[in-house]
Amino acid sequence: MDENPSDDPYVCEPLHGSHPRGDGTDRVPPALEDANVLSNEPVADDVWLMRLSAPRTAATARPGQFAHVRLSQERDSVLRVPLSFFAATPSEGTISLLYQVLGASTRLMSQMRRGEACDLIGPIGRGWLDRRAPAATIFEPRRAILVAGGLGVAPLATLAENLAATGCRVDVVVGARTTSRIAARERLETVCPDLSIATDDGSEGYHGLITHLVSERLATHVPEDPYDYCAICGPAPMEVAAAHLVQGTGIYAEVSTERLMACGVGACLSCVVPTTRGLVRSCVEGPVFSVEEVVWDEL
Amino acid sequence: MDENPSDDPYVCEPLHGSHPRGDGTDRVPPALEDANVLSNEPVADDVWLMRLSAPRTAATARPGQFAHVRLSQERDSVLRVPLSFFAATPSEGTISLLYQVLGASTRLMSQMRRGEACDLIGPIGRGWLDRRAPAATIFEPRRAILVAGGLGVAPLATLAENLAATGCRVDVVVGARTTSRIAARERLETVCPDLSIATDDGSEGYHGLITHLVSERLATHVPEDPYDYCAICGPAPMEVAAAHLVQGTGIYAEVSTERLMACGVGACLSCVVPTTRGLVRSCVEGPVFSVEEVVWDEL
Amino acid sequence: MSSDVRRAVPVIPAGVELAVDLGGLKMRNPVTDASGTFGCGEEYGDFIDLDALGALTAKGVSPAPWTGNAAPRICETPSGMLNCIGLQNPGMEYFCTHKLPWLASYGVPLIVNVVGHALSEYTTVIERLERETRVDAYEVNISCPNVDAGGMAMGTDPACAAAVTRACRALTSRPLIVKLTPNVTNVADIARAVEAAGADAVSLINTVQGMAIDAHRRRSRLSRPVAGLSGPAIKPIALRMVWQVSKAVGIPLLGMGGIVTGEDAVEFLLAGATAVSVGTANFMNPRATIDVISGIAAFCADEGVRDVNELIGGVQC
Amino acid sequence: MSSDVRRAVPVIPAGVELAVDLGGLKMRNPVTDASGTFGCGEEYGDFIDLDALGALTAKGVSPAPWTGNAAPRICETPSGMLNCIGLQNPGMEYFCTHKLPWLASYGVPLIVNVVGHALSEYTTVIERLERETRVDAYEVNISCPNVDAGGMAMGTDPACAAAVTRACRALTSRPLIVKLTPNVTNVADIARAVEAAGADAVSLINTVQGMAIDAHRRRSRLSRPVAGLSGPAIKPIALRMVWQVSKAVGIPLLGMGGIVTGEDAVEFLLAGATAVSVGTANFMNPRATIDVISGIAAFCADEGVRDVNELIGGVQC
Ligand SMILES: Cc1cc2nc3c(=O)[nH]c(=O)nc-3n(C[C@H](O)[C@H](O)[C@H](O)COP(=O)(O)OP(=O)(O)OC[C@H]3O[C@@H](n4cnc5c(N)ncnc54)[C@H](O)[C@@H]3O)c2cc1C
Ligand SMILES: Cc1cc2nc3c(=O)[nH]c(=O)nc-3n(C[C@H](O)[C@H](O)[C@H](O)COP(=O)(O)OP(=O)(O)OC[C@H]3O[C@@H](n4cnc5c(N)ncnc54)[C@H](O)[C@@H]3O)c2cc1C
Ligand SMILES: Cc1cc2nc3c(=O)[nH]c(=O)nc-3n(C[C@H](O)[C@H](O)[C@H](O)COP(=O)(O)O)c2cc1C
Ligand SMILES: Cc1cc2nc3c(=O)[nH]c(=O)nc-3n(C[C@H](O)[C@H](O)[C@H](O)COP(=O)(O)O)c2cc1C
Ligand code: FES
Ligand code: FES
Repeated sequence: MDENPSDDPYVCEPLHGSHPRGDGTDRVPPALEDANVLSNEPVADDVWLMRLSAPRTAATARPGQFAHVRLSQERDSVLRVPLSFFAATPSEGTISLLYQVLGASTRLMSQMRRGEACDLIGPIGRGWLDRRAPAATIFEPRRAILVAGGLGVAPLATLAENLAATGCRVDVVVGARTTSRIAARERLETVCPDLSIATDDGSEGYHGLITHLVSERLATHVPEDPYDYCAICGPAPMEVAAAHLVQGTGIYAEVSTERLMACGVGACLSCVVPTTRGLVRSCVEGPVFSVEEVVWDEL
Repeated sequence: MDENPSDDPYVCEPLHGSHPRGDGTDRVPPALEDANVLSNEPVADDVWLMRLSAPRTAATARPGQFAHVRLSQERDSVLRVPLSFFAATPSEGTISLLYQVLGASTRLMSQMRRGEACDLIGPIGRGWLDRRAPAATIFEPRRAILVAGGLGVAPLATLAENLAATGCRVDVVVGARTTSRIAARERLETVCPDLSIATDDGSEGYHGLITHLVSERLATHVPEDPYDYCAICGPAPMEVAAAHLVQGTGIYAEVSTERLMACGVGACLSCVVPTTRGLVRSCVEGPVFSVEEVVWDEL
Repeated sequence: MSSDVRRAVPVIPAGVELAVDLGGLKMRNPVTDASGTFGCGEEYGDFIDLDALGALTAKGVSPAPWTGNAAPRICETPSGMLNCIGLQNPGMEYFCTHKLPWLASYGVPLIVNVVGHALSEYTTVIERLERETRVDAYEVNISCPNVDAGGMAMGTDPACAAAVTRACRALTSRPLIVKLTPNVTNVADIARAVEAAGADAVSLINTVQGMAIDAHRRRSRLSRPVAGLSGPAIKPIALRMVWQVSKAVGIPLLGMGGIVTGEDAVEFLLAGATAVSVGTANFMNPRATIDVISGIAAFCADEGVRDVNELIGGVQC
Repeated sequence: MSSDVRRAVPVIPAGVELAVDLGGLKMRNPVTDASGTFGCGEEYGDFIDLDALGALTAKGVSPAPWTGNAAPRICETPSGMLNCIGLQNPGMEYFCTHKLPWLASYGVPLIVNVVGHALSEYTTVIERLERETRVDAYEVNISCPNVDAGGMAMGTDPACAAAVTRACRALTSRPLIVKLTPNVTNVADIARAVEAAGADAVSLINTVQGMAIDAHRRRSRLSRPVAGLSGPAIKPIALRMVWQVSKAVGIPLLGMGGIVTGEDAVEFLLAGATAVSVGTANFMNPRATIDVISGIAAFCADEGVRDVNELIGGVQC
């Protein structure tokens, strides 16, 4: 048996190294935190925004990481809900979650009112650009394209702002079922006034798939000022198509994968993603992976 | 096989007769009704009072009958909660339920707020003095003793008022853990200013078991104006003891039995009570039975 | 819903065909009640139009009256309930003289659930019921875990299950449905055995054996230690067994276990059931059977399924 | 709870004795994690003090690495979940060279769960682990329903279960716990067989076979049709089997299935378990194991139970 974890196809230690007992590590370990609902309201069709007070998580969350939220203390609610940080404000001790009402859990979530309690595990996983962090040189993109399908905008909004703050030029391509479904538009427009929009019903922007806009952008981008970074988040089929477009272009591209998650902390292996290193845990190794390491055929 | 249902030890048709299809019967059939919470508040320690708008049930409910309440539409909540009518006001279309927070269902109930919806099946079962109703002559008690242990007061309060309204003299004996647990005291005192009270902790009235007061009352009641009716509701051991005291005295005595109930409509046989006619369904044949017909040893 | 005292009827969009054939029993839609949860329908007749059901399944009938078990007979568990009713029933004579006449005013096909402690008890009941024209089919319950039949239920042994089936088959040409217990290592083996012995259909699952303990009183919460688990908690087990049995036999299946909604029912059809029974859900919602019929119909309309038979066994695995 | 990053430790009232002996394995309290839900404890070490557990149970170890099944591997069901992880694990060498050294800094007794597709695979793993001093006991998983071992799991046949037990027994004097599957007609038979073959204890129950279907996509919700049901939904089944097995064998039991609270755990002790495992509840609450220990201790204090051993098998039926 090869004893090098990163060569072992079946178990991958976090690239940051496993954390020795008790003492300092290069990661902020996730913690269980009681949270209180500060506000909870619909922002676009069945897309809601919840603001929570959760100071420890707010202070340590990075874009692309997520919280694993327990909405009900009843024993019939067995699985937590993984939700990306849409925003985190350490100074106020708050985080924001942008979510779509899909099934039982998110329906329950939309019924929560100001003052109600829940608990969450956070911050979890590796966010955008975390994978290159341990390398000797820090990678700072100069020109980025962010691809957000539907609720994929949730983990990308803060990334867009952070990139812009470092002087990176950020293009944002947004896809949605219909114009009223586009959430967080203002935040995105502050960074990228010229949003590229595709809607399924043609109610705004391009009438069709977001990937059409992505390929257009990639085809027409200026060679002397090329994209050096691409971040993708959205429904799986969109991610596959977008990854296909960007692969081989030389652009460093990352994707946030959505998996069903039980533990959310790396213990149960329910969330594995096929990568060149084998099936690895999306919750702690991801949810952000480089497009190159995901084995897209097996996804 | 004997074909007379009332001689059949294992299945007893309601004494009112089974209801032929579709046409009129001598009973008001229960119905499923959507109800809305009008108010819900604690009235004594962990005893709560909920007022609900439920016009059809309000119009047809009789004292001693009950509603079978579904508190949550979630599929993890499998059993309804049977609760006696504490009050029903047909003119306002409202019913009141007096309940004690005991386990998961009643805890959930205490969290419901004004405007929230639930549904209920009602009115169900036979109330006080219903058993004699089909007989040729209607039985009208002249002097009654009502025995309420704990929440047993719920189905007895309206009975007390109704009896008083027909000119019956009503004595009420109340038992509670402690004085602050005695609910509905004002309603009882309007009918019977001289409540007999027993508390487990001696914080008010007699320090000890309610049955002590009952036997005292029965022993000292005036021969020329004897009790002709006794109604008992409370925890099972109290009911057994009280029934024992009143049996053989010639007083017509009834007891409201508490059983775990699944269907609440007579279909599942989960709620059976041992009677001289065999195991009969408490939901539709009861919850009120005459003390004489219950086989107390098997209860 | 509302404070409506009408007997509920299903809503069936035009153009959706719901009729199914369960081993010779023609059902106008694939929904019946699960035996033991519905009496003979009398009480639920206050809430729904019984004639709207695909069939009415009566509670278990034995030759002589059975008293059942002592109280407490039920308790709630996470997303389910346990019961140890113990098949209390007034016996076949009372059933024939009191229940069947009452049912005469309804046209709904009648499935009679038959119970017994021994092979001869099943045949006694079937012989008696053969004289009654109101009976349309039998569901032979060889699986009840609540009654001590001197050991395990007959339905846990293929040979024994086949013997009961064969004996009943010899007595009737009516559709013969054999109801299987889930408390076995290999439910497909039992299903194959009863198919070979002449069953027209199998129904499954009966309740799963379970226990509940009151920690404070250090006692079983029920009058018996072992009782039957039903309701949504067991739906995954039931679906799995329906799927396994549908791969193993050619006769149609009547699926049940935790069905609450039309979508639950569709899952059973996709797993291989031709029809479904609604049990514990009646306690949650006395109109559950009707809501399930409406839900199946709405699903078909939404998904462009013209005939519900297209769904049967349609799951891809 | 609060935003507290300390590793949780149990609250144990003075005078309550919690230590138990599980077939020779000394546990400071009766609580361990259920194999496969807890990794080797590394990740949960962020939330709890692993040394506070009665024992730490590692996930299944096979001779060579296993990849497990494709995604999706889990789905939620009423009060439970299904999984088809498929025993993904890096194999015994990786376990010995990477996991055991990490565990060296903890003192908690270690139970290693052993999996295999054939008798020889179990013995290969045990032989290898016998060379490691950090290992305190084995839990031999003969019951996983997720992995095709050329048919039913070994744990469904008494003779086969006994053969695996005997072969493992011959290789070790460490406490040998055999983990039973609930997917059998008669769990007591299997338990008796493994007791006779030399097991020091049995653990039960593993997951119950179940299925979930996406009606709209007409597909299994998981990558495989049949998966394992766990969580509160199965607690009644687990309690019943623990009770049945405790009547059948003399060796101690490690009970599990849907335990969320200390009171749940007490129910298992009363049914006959000497210790308990907490599985799915860790996903609900990463401190569940600690809360269960505190809950058992509080129960004992409230009820005047000085030694938790007084509870074992104490249910009256
Ligand atoms: C790391 C991560 C971050 C996420 N961030 C967000 C976010 O910021 N906003 C947001 O709205 N959603 C986000 N999701 C998805 C979110 O967790 C699910 O939509 C949610 O759990 C659905 O729960 P439900 O009970 O309402 O729906 P369910 O009834 O459970 O599911 C509805 C449908 O969604 C699918 N689904 C459910 N959960 C997932 C999942 N985790 N991955 C893929 N498909 C799923 C189901 O298969 C089903 O088809 C994220 C998921 C992950 C893994
Ligand atoms: C006809 C009828 C009328 C009733 N009227 C009232 C009323 O007006 N006010 C009121 O507070 N309660 C009433 N009850 C009792 C009430 O239904 C139960 O207290 C309630 O269901 C408890 O639910 P829970 O989930 O909160 O507690 P659980 O956790 O279900 O139970 C807590 C404890 O109460 C016992 N218990 C629960 N339900 C019953 C029951 N139906 N019979 C006997 N013991 C039970 C349990 O065994 C347990 O020990 C009535 C019961 C019946 C059958
Ligand atoms: C209270 C109750 C009584 C039952 N009685 C019977 C019975 O008499 N005969 C029978 O075959 N099954 C009986 N069952 C089993 C059901 O018919 C059904 O198989 C089982 O409950 C699973 O379906 P469900 O989850 O929809 O309830 C009974 C179930 C319950 C809950
Ligand atoms: C995600 C998951 C993975 C599991 N993996 C294993 C395993 O590797 N070996 C094993 O013996 N049992 C495994 N099990 C079964 C559990 O150890 C336990 O027996 C079962 O889940 C019942 O307990 P619970 O309801 O508390 O989860 C697994 C269970 C789950 C939910
Ligand atoms: S969710 Fe458990 S390992 Fe990722
Ligand atoms: S509760 Fe079903 S018969 Fe009484």
